[in-house]
Amino acid sequence: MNLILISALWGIVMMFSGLFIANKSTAKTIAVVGALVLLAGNLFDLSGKMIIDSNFNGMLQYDKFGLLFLTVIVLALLFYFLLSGKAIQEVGNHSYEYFALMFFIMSGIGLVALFNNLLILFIGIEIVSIPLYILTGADKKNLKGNEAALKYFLMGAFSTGIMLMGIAFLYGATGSFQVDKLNLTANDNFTIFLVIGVVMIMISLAFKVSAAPFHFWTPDVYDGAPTVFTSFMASIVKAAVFIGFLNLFMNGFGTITGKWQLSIAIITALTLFIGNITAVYQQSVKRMLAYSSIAQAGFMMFAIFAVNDMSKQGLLLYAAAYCLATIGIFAVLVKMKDFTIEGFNGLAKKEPLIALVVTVCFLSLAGIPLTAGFFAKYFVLAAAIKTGTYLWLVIFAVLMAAVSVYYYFRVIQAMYFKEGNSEMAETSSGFKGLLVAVAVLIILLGVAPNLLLNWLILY
Amino acid sequence: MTYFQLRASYLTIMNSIIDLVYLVPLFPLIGFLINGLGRKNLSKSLSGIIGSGVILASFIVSLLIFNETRAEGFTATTVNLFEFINVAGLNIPFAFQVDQLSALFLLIITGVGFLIHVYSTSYMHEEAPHHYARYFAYLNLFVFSMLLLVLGANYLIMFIGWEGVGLCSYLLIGYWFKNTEYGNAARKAFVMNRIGDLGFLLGLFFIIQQFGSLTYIDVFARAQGAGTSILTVITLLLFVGAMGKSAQIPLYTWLPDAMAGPTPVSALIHAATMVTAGIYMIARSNILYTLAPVSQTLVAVIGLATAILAATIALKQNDIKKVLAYSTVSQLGYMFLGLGVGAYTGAVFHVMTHAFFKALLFLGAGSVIHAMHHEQDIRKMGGLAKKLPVTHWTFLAGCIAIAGIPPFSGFFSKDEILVHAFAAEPFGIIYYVIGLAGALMTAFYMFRLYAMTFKGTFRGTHEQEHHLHESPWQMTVPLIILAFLAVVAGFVGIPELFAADAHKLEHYLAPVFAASTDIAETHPVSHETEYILLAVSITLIVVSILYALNRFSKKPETGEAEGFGKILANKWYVDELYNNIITKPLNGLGAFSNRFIEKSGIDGLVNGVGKTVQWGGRQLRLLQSGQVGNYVLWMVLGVLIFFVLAITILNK
Amino acid sequence: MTALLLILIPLIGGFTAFFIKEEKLVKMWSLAVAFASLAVMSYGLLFAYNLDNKVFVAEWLPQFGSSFALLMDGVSSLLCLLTVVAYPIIFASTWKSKYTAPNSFYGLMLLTQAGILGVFLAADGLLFYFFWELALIPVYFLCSKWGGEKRIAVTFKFFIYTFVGSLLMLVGLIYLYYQTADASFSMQSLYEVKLTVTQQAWLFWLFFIAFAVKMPVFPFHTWQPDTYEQSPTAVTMVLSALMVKMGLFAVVRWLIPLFPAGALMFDNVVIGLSVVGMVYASVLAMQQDDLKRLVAYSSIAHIGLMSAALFVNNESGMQGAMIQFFSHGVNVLGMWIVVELIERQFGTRKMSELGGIAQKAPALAILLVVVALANVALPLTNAFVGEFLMFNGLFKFNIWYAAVGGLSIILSAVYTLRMIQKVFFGNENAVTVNTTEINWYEKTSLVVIVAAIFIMGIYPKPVFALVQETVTMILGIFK
Amino acid sequence: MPINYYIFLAIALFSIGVAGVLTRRNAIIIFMCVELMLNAVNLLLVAFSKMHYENVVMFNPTSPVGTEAQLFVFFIMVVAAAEVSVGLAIIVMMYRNIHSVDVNFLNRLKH
Amino acid sequence: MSITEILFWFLTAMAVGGALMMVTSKNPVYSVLWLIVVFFAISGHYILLNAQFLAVVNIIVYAGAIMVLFLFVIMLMNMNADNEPQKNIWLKIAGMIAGGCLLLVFIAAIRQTEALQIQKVNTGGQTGLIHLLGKTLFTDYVLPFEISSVLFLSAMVGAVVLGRKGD
Repeated sequence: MNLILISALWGIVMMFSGLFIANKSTAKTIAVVGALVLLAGNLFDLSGKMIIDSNFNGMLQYDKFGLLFLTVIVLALLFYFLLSGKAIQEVGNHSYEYFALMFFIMSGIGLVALFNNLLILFIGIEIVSIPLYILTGADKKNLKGNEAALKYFLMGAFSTGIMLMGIAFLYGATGSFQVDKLNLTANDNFTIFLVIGVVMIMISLAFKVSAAPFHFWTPDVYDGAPTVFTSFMASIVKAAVFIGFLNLFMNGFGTITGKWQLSIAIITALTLFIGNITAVYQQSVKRMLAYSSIAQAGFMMFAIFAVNDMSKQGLLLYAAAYCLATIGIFAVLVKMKDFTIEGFNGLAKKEPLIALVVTVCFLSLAGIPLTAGFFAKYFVLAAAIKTGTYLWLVIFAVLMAAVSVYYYFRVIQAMYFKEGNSEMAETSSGFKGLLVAVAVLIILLGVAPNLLLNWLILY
Repeated sequence: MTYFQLRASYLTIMNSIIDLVYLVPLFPLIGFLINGLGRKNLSKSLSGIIGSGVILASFIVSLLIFNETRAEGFTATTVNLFEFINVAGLNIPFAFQVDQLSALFLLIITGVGFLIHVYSTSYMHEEAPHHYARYFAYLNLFVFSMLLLVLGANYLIMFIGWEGVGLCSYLLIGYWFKNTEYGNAARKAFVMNRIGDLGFLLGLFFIIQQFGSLTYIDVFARAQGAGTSILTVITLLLFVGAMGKSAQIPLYTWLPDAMAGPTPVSALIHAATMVTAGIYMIARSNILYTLAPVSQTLVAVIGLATAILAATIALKQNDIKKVLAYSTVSQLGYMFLGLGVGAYTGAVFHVMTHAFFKALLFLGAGSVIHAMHHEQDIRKMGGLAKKLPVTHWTFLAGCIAIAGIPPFSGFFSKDEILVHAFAAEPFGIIYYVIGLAGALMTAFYMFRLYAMTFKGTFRGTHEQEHHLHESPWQMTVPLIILAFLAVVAGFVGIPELFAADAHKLEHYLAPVFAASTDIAETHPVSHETEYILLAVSITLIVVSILYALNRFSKKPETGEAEGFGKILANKWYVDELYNNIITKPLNGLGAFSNRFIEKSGIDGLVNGVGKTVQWGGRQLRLLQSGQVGNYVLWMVLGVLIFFVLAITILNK
Repeated sequence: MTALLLILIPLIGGFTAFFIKEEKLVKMWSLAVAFASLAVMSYGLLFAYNLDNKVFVAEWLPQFGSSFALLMDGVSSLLCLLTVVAYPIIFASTWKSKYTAPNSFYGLMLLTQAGILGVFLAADGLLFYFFWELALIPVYFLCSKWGGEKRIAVTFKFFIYTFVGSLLMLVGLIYLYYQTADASFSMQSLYEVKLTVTQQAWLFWLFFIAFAVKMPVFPFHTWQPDTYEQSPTAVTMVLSALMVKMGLFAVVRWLIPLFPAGALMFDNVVIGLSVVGMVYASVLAMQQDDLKRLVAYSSIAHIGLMSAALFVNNESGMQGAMIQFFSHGVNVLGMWIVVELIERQFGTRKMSELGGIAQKAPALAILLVVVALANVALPLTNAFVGEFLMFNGLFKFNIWYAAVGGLSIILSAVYTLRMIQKVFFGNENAVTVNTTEINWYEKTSLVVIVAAIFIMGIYPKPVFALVQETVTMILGIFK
Repeated sequence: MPINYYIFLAIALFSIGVAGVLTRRNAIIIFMCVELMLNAVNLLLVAFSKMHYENVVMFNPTSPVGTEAQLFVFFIMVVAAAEVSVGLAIIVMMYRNIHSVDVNFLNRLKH
Repeated sequence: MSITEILFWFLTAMAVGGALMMVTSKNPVYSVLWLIVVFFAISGHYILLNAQFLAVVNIIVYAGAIMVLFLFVIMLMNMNADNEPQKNIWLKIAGMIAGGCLLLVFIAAIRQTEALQIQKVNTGGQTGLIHLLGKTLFTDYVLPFEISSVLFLSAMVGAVVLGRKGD
């Protein structure tokens, strides 16, 4: 609760700061402080000390998984602010407002992570989505940004409609919005409502996490949005929606896996296929990362597919690994003059440290051992294998992982093995230090994932 | 000391002589190492002395061993050196077996080998010092390998020597490595030997499977219990090995090409020792062959065919060494004929006599070539008898010996084989007739060679004539010794016909072939028949010799052969045949595999996967049309599909 | 402790090497690290070959049943020995080669060594997978950065190819993990898993493809000649002498013990492919003009025999394969050194452009001939012992496989001798007229190899003794 | 009235909304169709609320069953209002730049 | 046919007809007006379903506020039937078919369930009364109620960020 409250309040603080502080660049500092406060609040959450210690008649549920997940998200936010804060300020004239919106989104994420009522899930997702539409269109003069915002908005609203339809049918079947009181069984009188409800909610959530065939907005929006916000969307927001997805399907629909598992499996396979295969041909790193984020979503779908304890661990680790790597890469990408792969040619000679960090990030995304990405993939795949069925899906997934190596390594090849003169904006030593910290974290999680996962067991 | 004490100490020494058998191959190995490693620092004379000296040392030890084996009641002794392979219940020690057969071969190898080493010290004197040392190193290594071959107490050690001599043959044929032709010949020899070796190896695996051991004693002891068919397979596979090594049809074409090596090498390796390894091997495994009559027949037939084929080719060859080479192939064929008809002793006897007279002939040829400044074409020789008297007389002795005129050695050994062939059931008479025809041709082409070389008038250039001279003593002394041996060696095997119990060699070797002798049915030829056979063959041979001498002394053949002769001169076009049915298709297959199967096929498939993925990427991205309407349509279709799917599952 | 040290020394040494900018210094450092590994291994093998040294276990990921467990049994000590022997030789023989950014080059080389040793030592499924990949990543960078003209595409193919294989193995590994009684990745637990025949069949292929690509077995081999051709020779040495052994070793330690029924079910397929590969690769080797490609194809042929022998399910084949692990490593190393020396001196590897080197560089020629003869498995060289036993094993399994595979014996002679003749014999030409003899450390490297060739060829008993326990174990599993 | 009727009505409205989204190019109309979909959902929720209420009310006349659905509808309206404000802002922004509300007009982002 | 049924069918026809007209009208202004008709019809259903409060809110918020906003924007942009963009006819048909299929699938799925045939909804009841809803809203639903403010705040910020001219 602390986190939701603090982020909502800090959003207001940011808004008012914008009113009273003329200096644009203070925004980043205030935001970082806000992120730190959020972190503190979240840690208090974790230890059970909350400002309002209530679950609001079962609207929220404070399970350690959700709270730990929020810790990861807040940490990612901190890194994001530190690495990309400057770039956020440079998007437009409303730097304080951008930060405010992101804090609002954080409170929405808090709701999504901790909801126990479909209404909270719905409102949480809307609180996450609506500011995102705005952030996407933040660069008002940019037609691409406009286009992205419009597409995102229209499709988002459409998917909201579908989700609500699903919720309505679910209510029709059970008479409740409380996730823990759904008590779903397969032999209800209203099974048909149940099935329609589950499928529609699944589809709309799949849309939010950009799973195929509901992914179409992703490449366009990620490409069109200002690069810093793409980073935010692709990492933090996506991970957050996944936690809601998993919570709902695990706590709510966990008893009727037979009804939806095949559908999820098909979505997973399609997502992996389309994400990976389409990414192969992309020339722009930004757009390639958009497709890659679809592909990564495919892997995260395994957690939802499996709904067991492994998938919790897997998703937690995946979120950490994926957020870190994405934020790291985008932080560098923002500074690049040329977003195409050729733009990276010869970066290793000019900026060996940055190239190394980017390499580590890409290796992590590709799931190479010794990076966090490996264990992330390992756990979600293990979760899927644990179900004992659909082994073909796992095999398909690893084949697609190999495809992903193809396009991730193209950037590495460009940086290290190709001659070129990549141009990059000036970077401070602090920035580099932070990047290295990201890389170190990735490798640390890759060698000893239990640093993170032990928490799940200890608390 | 009493007599008994003396006797005891003598026996101890003698026993230890057998135990010291490892010295025999060790000396050449040491010589090889010294000459090989120190080739840059050794003077020519020193490397020559080392090279020959180590062989002499081996010869002396071999003599002592031979002496020991002659003792009455001597039984085969195994000397274990160390454990080589002991895996999976298969124990193959590095062990030597000393018995009459190996002792005899030791003598031949080290004895003839020593003479040839001495001969080489002079023959090769034009070489640069380090090449000279390299030559002796190779030669020593060869002797070492050959000794391993004959000394091994099991088939694996024999195989080690077997491949080792193949290697040395390769190295020595290609000794003048600058010449690509020679290199090709060397490769051909090695590869053809390898083909045989594969057969040999498979034979060994059959033996392991059947008998669980490769040690001669075990194998031979268990052989009598084995089925005929399995023995036939084993013996045939072993015979494939022998075909390669001993240049039998169809693997004989390497041997004439092998004449690219220095002449002493041809004498030692490609006449006296290595090529007889196949005979040694079959003689060694005689019991297996005796138990497998089908294989035996095949050995005889192949031997006979080779003998006659090679003899026909030799009729029209003009290269002095080529004639001798085909003659070797032909003589080897006789030996296999002997083995095939069960005349093991005869075959070994012929190996021995052949070693003497063929080495002699090659060395004589070497002496001629040496004198003629590396001219080998007999059409450009003639009338050398006066200029090279020692060479001439010794060469003549060799010719007579190989032609089979009594009492020269060749007569006894060849006759023994032919008589046994005649006695063989059921094709004895055919064997004999064809064999005799071969013998006639042998006499004919040998004396054609002799006449063209030594008789008539000199047909070479003036300069060559000017430089003609007799070879130095290092070359002539071995010639003389070998000529002596070629003349008298036959007396160790005087047939029953002339003197009862005079076949000393047979008595000596009897223990080796005892098991076979016990089994084989003998069809003794009556003395009368034998006399008739002898008379016929000697008469015919003498006639053909006289005809050859008469014809080629006066009117030497200097032109190119025509008609049927051309086919013979071109060796029945066998090389061309092999080229067309094996080499070319194999290369074609390789090129095809390289270009199509590998690049387009397998790699194309692998790259195709990558290309398909890229293509898929290009196509799939078109889904991303940029139109919101389309995106929503896809979404709605997705909704529909998942709906139908979910409901289908529900209704199931 | 030996086991742990073997991994730690190159690992730490490798990371340190990145910070040594001076070329000479980093070369000496790497050589020193390589020798340190050799020293540790020798000490462990000679004086401390006991349980304490062979086993090392530390906690790693306890809640997932994975620990940092190392086990140095017979076959893995043999391969570790090969690795630590090979590295000093590689460094010494390529001493004169120039690399841009030598610190990265040598650092990556040493990291590769750590990975390879880890693969040979790991006694935990997950750890094994980790090292399996750890060995691959540095090699990827080595080939892509310092390789030939087409290096990027070729190495990339190699990387993805092997990566696909290992991912499939990972799937199998995780599946297997869930079948263990105590939810553990430890080798012991994995060995004890009881699987149905269908499961074994599936898992067998998941694992085998990973190993088959690495070895490589026909038809998974096409990455190999290209990669060998394009890589810098030092890396090619690592690839062909050591990394292919990873695949073979994995078959011994992981594949067969885990899925004996699967191995029995598909033995004909594997052996068939291997035998076809032997002949096929030999035929292709005859067609090559590039020395590296020739050796590459010849290596495929030899590997084919080893992989076939591992599946024949008899002691002879198994023992032969294991001794051949070492022999092949040594021989192919020798071949590569010669190729490296030739390429460095003449700037070409095309046989058609070379010739007559033996005239001015007899030592090189002689050493090459010895190595080449070992390559054709001449008796009294190390390869003969292995090949004899392997063919014997193959023969016991099925006569025809041995007969067909035996063709490669003949073909190997054909292409090897052709190579010798084209490169070393014949007359000098414009390229080779200024041939100079190799220097003392290059000679020493080759002499060490030649010595190994003969010692093992004449007295292979210690090696047999070393691997006996592994062989007995595996054959026991089959029963 | 059987509950079926309400369900069918809601679905019909929803489907018309979907069809509208698919057939129109005017961003505002599309958005209005989405609003229609939301209203269909609202109707459905109210109908279900009533249905559940009917099922319980015989046993427990003062049961609060059904309230939650009506409140949910209330919140949907709230969210819709917020969404409309943002959505229209985006459309207006776009109109300012390109002087059109045609969704097909903008397709720089593709492939 | 009772008065409820007559009302039901009337309102249903009004809603569906209005919806269809909204979708098909070329002039955006007509579309808005037809949509308002639909909202009125739905509000009527709300009353039939005894959800009086929602009926009122629906008219005030939706038909009143939101639709006026739409109308305002349309007027602002000066849209009419002439400059209304038209889709490709095939795409239109595809869209129709997709929508129709959706409808069919839903109906086909739901029709099968027999339990629904007998389930009736009657008029009357307490649920929709404002005091009950209000009590629940401010007790059980206080969290969503409060948190909605965040939503509005962000929407407000968004409108400011996007709507302000000149930057």
